[in-house]
Amino acid sequence: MKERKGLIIGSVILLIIFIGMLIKGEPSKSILVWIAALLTLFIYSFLYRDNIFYKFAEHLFVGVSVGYGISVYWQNAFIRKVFDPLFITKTYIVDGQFHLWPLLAIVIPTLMGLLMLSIFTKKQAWLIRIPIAFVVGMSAGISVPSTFQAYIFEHTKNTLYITLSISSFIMIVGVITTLVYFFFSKEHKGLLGKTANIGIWFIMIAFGASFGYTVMARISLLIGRMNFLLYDWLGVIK
Amino acid sequence: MRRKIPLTIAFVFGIVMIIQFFIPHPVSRDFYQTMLDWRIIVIAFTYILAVSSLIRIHINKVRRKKTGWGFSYVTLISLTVTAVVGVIGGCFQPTQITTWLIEHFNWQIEQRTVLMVIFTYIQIPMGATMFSLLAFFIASAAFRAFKARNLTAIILLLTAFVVMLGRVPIGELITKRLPEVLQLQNIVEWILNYPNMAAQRGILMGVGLGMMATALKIILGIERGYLGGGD
Amino acid sequence: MGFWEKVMRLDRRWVFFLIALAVLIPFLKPLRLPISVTKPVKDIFDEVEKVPPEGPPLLIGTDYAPSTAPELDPMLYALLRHCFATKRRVMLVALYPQGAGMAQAGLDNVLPEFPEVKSGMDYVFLGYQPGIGSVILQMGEEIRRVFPTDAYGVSLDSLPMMEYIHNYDDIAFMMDLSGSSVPMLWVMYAGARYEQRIGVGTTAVSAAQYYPFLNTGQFKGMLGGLKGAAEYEKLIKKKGYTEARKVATIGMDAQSIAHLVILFLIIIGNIAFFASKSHRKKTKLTSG
Amino acid sequence: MTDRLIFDRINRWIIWERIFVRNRAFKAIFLIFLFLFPYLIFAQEGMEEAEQNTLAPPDTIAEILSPTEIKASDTPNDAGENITVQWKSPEDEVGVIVGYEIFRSEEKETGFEITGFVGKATEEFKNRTQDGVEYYYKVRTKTKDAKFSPFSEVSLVAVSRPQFFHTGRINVLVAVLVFVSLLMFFVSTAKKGKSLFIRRIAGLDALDEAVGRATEMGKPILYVPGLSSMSDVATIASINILGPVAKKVAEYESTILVPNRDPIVMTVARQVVKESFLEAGKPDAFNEDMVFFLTDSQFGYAAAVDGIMVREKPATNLFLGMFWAESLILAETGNMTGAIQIAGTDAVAQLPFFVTACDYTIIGEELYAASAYLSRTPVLVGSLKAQDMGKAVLIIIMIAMFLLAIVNAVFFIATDTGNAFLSRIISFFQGLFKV
Repeated sequence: MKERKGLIIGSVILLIIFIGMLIKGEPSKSILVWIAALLTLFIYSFLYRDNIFYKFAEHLFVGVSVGYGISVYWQNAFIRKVFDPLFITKTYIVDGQFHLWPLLAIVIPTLMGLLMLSIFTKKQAWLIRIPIAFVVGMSAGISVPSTFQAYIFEHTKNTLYITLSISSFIMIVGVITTLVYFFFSKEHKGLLGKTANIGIWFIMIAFGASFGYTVMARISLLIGRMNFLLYDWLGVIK
Repeated sequence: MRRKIPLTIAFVFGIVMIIQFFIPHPVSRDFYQTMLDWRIIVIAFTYILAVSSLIRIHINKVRRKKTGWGFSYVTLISLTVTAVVGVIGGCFQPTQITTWLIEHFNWQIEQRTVLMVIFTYIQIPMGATMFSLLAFFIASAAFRAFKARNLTAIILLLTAFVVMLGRVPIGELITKRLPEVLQLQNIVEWILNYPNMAAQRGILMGVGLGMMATALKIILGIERGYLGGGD
Repeated sequence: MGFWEKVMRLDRRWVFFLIALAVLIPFLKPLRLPISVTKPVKDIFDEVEKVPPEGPPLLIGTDYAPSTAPELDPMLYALLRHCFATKRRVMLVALYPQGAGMAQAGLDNVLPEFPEVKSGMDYVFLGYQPGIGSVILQMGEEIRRVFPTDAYGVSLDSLPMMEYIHNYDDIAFMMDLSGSSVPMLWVMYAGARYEQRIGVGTTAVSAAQYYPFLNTGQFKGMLGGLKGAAEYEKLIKKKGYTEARKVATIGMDAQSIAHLVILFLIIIGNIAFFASKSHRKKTKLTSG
Repeated sequence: MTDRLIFDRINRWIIWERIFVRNRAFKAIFLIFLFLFPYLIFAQEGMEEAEQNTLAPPDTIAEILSPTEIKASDTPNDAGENITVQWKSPEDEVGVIVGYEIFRSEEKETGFEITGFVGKATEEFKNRTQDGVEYYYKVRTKTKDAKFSPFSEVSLVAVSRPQFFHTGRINVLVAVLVFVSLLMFFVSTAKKGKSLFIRRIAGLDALDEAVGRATEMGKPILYVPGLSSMSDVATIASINILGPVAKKVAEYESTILVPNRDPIVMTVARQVVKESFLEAGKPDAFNEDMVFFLTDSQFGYAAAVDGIMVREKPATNLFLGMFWAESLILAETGNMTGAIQIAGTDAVAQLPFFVTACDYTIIGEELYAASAYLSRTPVLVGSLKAQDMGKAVLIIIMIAMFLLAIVNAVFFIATDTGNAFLSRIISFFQGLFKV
C-alpha cells in the first residue's frame, strides 16, 4: 500500500511537470498536434495501470487502423485490381479483340475470394478451404527455393570463408554447436549433449548481445516521443 | 472430395511456384506477378470476414452490455468514419469530392486527403507511442530477468551488460588507456561479429531447414493442420 | 522483509518512473556529458571541410521516414548548419517519398538561423523521384534529366547555383542519411560507377552492418545513431560555426543516462538477488 | 479413433505419394541425384570456362583513349530483351574521362545511334533490346571537356533471347531435390512403423501443463498466432500447434482467445479451433468469437492485445509464430498480469526478449518440430529426421572445410603459395553455396 502511495506521488510529479511546462511554454496552436499529443499521453498512462484513457485510445486505435485498412484494400485491391481492369481499362480487350486469359486472371481470383464468403453458409462452408489452400500452397511454393538461398546457402557460404585465427575458429565452433543443439532425433547425452551445451552458451551470448544492442534504439524511440511532446506540442524547448 | 480438392490445389500451386523460380522466361515472370495479384485479391475478400468479425464482437458487447461496452462505440464509430472518409474521399490521391471540398471551403490539407490527415495525426502518433513503450519494458525486463541464477543466465547477463556498456561514452572512457584490442567498443564489436553471428547463423540455418520441411510437407499433403481436422 | 528483498520485489512501475525521468531531465536541463569524437565521424567532418566554399556542392540524400527521424534528423540539421555557416553549397535529394518531407522539415528548421542563405543560390532541393537505382544512375550523366526542376517547380537551368553542376563530377561529396539499405545503392551505383565519394549517416542499429564498408573505403566515413550526430555537433561547435540547440547532444545525454539507469538496475538487482538468497539460507539455518 | 488411423485413411488417395514414396524406383532416383550433384556443379563450371574461350581475341592496336575489347552478348539468365555490352577502358592517368557512350545499330557498317551512357568506372552496359533482332555495338570515351575519342571497333553480332532455365540457380535446384528425396525417404521409413526418437523440448512439454493450469483456474487461454500472414511458414507452424492446444482446451470445456492480425490467418485459425472442438466431442462449447480479428496495424494490435491481457486476465499466454518489435510489449504486459507464458518464434531478433520475459521459449527450429512433437505422428516425426540429416550434411561440410583450411594453411606456411589442389577444392565448396 505504501509503495502505491509513492507511485501515485511519482505520477503526480510527472503530471505537474507537464502542466508547468504547458503554462511556461508556447503550446502548439494546431488542434491536430493537440490530438496527437493527448493520445500519446493516454497511451503512456497504461504504464501506471489500465484506465479509461488508455481504453479510449486503444479502441480508437483499433477502429481507425481497421478503417484505414478498409480504405487501402478498397483502393489497392478492389478498384485497382478488379474494378478498373474489368470495367474501365478492360485489359482483356486488346485492339478490339477479346482475350480469354486476361479476363480469367481477374475472374478466377475474384471467384476464389467469393468462396471465402461460403463460411457464412452452413453446408458449403468447406469451400473456404479452396482459397486457403491456394494461398497456403502457393506461399509454401514460393518460400521453398528462396529459403534455401536466403537461410541456408547465404549463411553456409559466409561461414565457409575460414582463416587461421581464433575468431574464425570461434565462428565455426559456434555455428556447428548451435546446429547440434537443434538435433531432434538423438538424445542429448554424452558427446552430443556436451556439444549441444556449448551451443546453448553461444545462443545465450547472441541473445545477450542483441538485447544489449537493441536498448539504444528503443530509448531513442522514447526520445523521439519526448521531443514531440516538449518541442512540437509544448514548445518549452527551442 | 472436401479434402482432395484443396490438397490438390495446394500441391499444384506449390509445385508450379517452385518451378517458376528456376525459369527466367517472361512467361514465367508474368505468371509470378499474376499469382501475387491473385493473392492480393483473395486476401482483400478475406478482409470482409475479418471486419465482420470485429464488428460483430463489438455489436455483441454493446447488446449484452458487457463490461466496457461503451468503448465499443469508440471502435465502431471511428472505424465507420475512417472507412467512409477513405473510400469516398480517396486514399492516397484525393477523389473529385475531396478536391471540390478543398476548393469550396478553402481547406489547407498538407496530406492531400482527409484519410492521410487521420493517419498522420492519430494512427502514426499512437503507433509511435506504443513502439516507444519498449524503452520502459526493455528496462523492466532487464531488471527482472538479468540475475545470475545459473551458468546460462550468467552468460546472458554478462554479454548484455558488456554490450550495453560499450554503447555509451562512459564505457569508452573506462577502457581508454588499455591497448586497442581490449578497448570496450572493440570487444563489443568482436562479440557482435563472431560469437553472436555464429549462433545467429546456426539458428537461421536450422530455421531454414524447418521452414523448408514444413513448406514441402504442405505441398505434398503430409501436413494438413491448416485445413482443420475432419474430412 | 529486508531491504534487499523489497528491492527484489520492486514494483516495475518504479523502473518506468526512473526511465521517464532519465529521458525527461536531460531535455529540460542539458547535462553536457563528455563526448569523444570517433574516427568515422571525424572523417565525415573532414570530407565536408574539403568541400570548397561557393564551389561544387555537398549532396545530401534524405532517405528516411518519420520512424527513424529521432536519430537521423539531428544529422541533417548539423550538416546543413555546417555548410550554411561556412558558405558551402548544398543539394538535397530524396529517393523515398517520405524523405522529401524530412528534407523540407530540416530546411524549415535550420534556414531561419541563416537569413542570407537563398534557394537556388546556396542550396537546391531537388525533391523526390521514384525508382531509386535508376535515379542514382541517371544523375551520374545529367541531373536535369531526372530532375528538370527543383522541388518548388523552378527549372534547374534558371538556378544560378546549378550553372556548372551537371553530374557527380561536379559534386564534391555525397552524404546519404538512411536507416534502410539505400546507402548501399549509392555505393553500388554512384560510388562504384562514377567514383563519387560517399559518406553515410544511419541509425545505431544499422551502423554495425556498414563497418565493413568503412574499412574498404566504400564509405569515406559514417555517422552512427544519435552518438554519431552528437559527435558531429561537437565538432562544428568547436569550430565556432553555430550556437544552435544541439538536438543530438541532448538526446545522447538522455540515452546515456537511461543506459546507466538500466545498468545500475541490473547491478542492484543482482546484489539484491544474492543478498536475499544468503538471507534466506540464514533464516533456514536458524529456524532449522 | 487414434490419430494414426485417421491419417492412414486419408493418406490413401494421394497418387504422387505412391509414385515417390512406396515405389522402390524412388530410392534409385535418390541415389542418382546424389551422384549427379557434383557432376552438375562441375558441368556448370566447365560451361563458364568454355564461354570465356570463345571470346574475341584482344585487340593489340589500342587507340588512345578509345575503349578496347568490345564484346556484346545476350544477358544470361534473364527474361530476354537485354544485351550486355562489355569493354576494356583505356589507361587514364590524368583523369580526363567522364564516361562512355554506347552506340548501337542493326547493321554492321552504318546506322549507329547512341543508346546509353555510363560513368567512368564502369566497363559494362546492359542494353534494352528487342528479342530476335541482330545488334552491333561500338563505344567511345567522353572526356571532361565534352570531347570524344574515336569509336572502338564494332562488336560481333549479338541477339537477345529469354532463357528457360536459370543456370545460376542449379545449385538450389539440386539442393531442393536432395532435400525432397531425404524427406520422402524418412517419411516412407516412418510409415513402415519404425518408431523414431525425439528429444525433449521443454517449452512444448510445458504446453500441456500451462493449458491444464488455466483450465483449473477457470480462466481463458490467450493464443497469439504471430503477427505475420499465412505466407510466413512460422505462421503455418503456429497453426499446427493451435490444433492440439485447442483440443486440450475443448476437453476441459475451457475458453481459448485467439486474436488475429491477418484475415486469412484468422479464417484458418477459426477452422482449426472449430474442428478441434468437434474432434474433442465438444462442438457446443465452440464459439465463433473465440477466434477474432483485431486490426492489421502492428502496434494497434499490440495495444489491443495488451488490453485483453489486463482485462480478461488469461492464466496462460502463448505467443507462437512470427513476431517483430511488439514481442516485448506483449510479453512484458503478460508478465505483469502474472500469466504463465510460453513463446516460440523463428525471428532471431525477438528471441532475447521472449527469453527474458516468458517462462518457456521455443527457439527457432524447435517451433517447426512442434507439430511432430505434439502429435507424434510417424510421418511428421520422419520429416524431423530429414531436417536432422540436412544439418548433419552442413556440419560435415563445415568440419571438412575447416580441416582443409588448416592443412592448406600449413602448406601456405611451407611453400608460400598454398596447395593448388586444396585451394581448388575449397573454392569449389564455397562456389557450391553461391546465391
